[in-house]
Amino acid sequence: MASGSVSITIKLFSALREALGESEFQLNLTEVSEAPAQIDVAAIKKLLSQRGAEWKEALNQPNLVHALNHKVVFTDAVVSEGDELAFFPPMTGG
Amino acid sequence: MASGSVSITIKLFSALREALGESEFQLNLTEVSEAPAQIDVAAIKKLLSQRGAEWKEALNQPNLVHALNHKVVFTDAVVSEGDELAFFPPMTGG
Amino acid sequence: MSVALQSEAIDVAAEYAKLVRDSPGAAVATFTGYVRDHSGQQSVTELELEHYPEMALKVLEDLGQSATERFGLSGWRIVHRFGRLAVSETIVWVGAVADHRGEAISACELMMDTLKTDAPFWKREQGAAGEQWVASRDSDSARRARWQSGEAQ
Amino acid sequence: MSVALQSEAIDVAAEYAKLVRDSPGAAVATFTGYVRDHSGQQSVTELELEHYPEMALKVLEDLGQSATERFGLSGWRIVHRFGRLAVSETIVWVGAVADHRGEAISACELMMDTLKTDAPFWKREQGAAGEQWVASRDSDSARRARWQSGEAQ
Repeated sequence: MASGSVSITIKLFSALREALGESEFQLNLTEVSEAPAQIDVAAIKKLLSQRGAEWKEALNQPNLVHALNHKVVFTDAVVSEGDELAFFPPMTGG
Repeated sequence: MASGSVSITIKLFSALREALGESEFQLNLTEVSEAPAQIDVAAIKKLLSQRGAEWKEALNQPNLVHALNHKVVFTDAVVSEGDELAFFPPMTGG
Repeated sequence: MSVALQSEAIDVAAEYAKLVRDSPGAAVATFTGYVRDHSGQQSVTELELEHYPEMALKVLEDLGQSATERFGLSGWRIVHRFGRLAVSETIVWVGAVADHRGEAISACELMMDTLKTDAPFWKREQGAAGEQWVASRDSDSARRARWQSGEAQ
Repeated sequence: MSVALQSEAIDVAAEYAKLVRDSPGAAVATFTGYVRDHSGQQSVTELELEHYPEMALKVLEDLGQSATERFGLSGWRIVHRFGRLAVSETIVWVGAVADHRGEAISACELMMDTLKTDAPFWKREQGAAGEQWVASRDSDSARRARWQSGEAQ
């Protein structure tokens, strides 16, 4: 891996997984223009939204939940090499 | 039984039963001066208190509970022929 | 929808199985009380539970009915022991079945809080310091009162 | 003091027996959730529970820990199912052991309320009208919020 490059795992669940047809993939953040230390969840959403209209719609629904390394976070959470970032609708267990 | 006489069952539980050495007995209310329709729990307490100092003390403790026919009542509840009147300390089950 | 007063230990698994078989529902809450080995600073080796059978039955049946009306239960069961109980044995078991968890859990709590202050049972503890009747607790009366004031729901 | 995520049905009697054997205490509260045969006006014939395993484990373990700290539990257990579930089957079981009933019952309620909104499970219902993802409910979020505002205790 090149110096300064950041690779993270993206996971999608429930209706999001279904709408986008993917459940898990690696994302290499050398594609992103910002310096790695400043890549936050909002930047990842923006990046993934460029994949198409259905991605843009799915990732910008108002009640989308983001979990970074298994913990729910706001969009200003900064992602680092090796992180796992998941997107999903509100949870409905129990 | 003579006309106008009223006989009720008295029950005592827990520390009261222990202090007074009785758990259940019949009480004939022809001994009471008031007309039968007006005999209330307070009158029964007064009557039983005449049985001695330990009765007076036991039946006049501030947290005494009285149950008439299996229902907690105040001292103004009127007793009738065949009723069951119980005296006991606050309940401590569960 | 029933009450049992018994001297033998409570078979929690059998009570649970019977409750959900007789009254299936989406939400089932239960509570089990066991004999403590202490009471305040005192150690306790045995408990004796005196009760007033006819009144206990009536009070607990009324309690199940009122919990049913208040929380829309589809099933409930109250089992209370009397007689001599060793430390760690079961004393009481309540179960409530409802369509939603809030109702089932609140019904369980209402039944326990009310039972403590309104059901005619009296505990006598035996321990290092001899035997003594257990005094009623202000905290129990306070918990009971919440249900009447509407503070608890 | 543990979490289980499993596809098989929950053996409520075995879970209860293990909880009280591992963590004896005076007060034990439990809650069991079962699959409803309806969802609003829709009939439901089957439920599928998708989950995020690593996160579900972490969230539920943190929840048991925080209930322990808040209510002084001596024991707790959370069992949640995933996969395909038929109507009337168990979905979730929680148990809490404490020295007093208020703590055990409140811990159970806190665990259920928090689990509903914070644990990564998603229900997909199959019924007469086809399949659909279950929408989250405002009432669940409201119940969850009570624990943070201090309204619930």
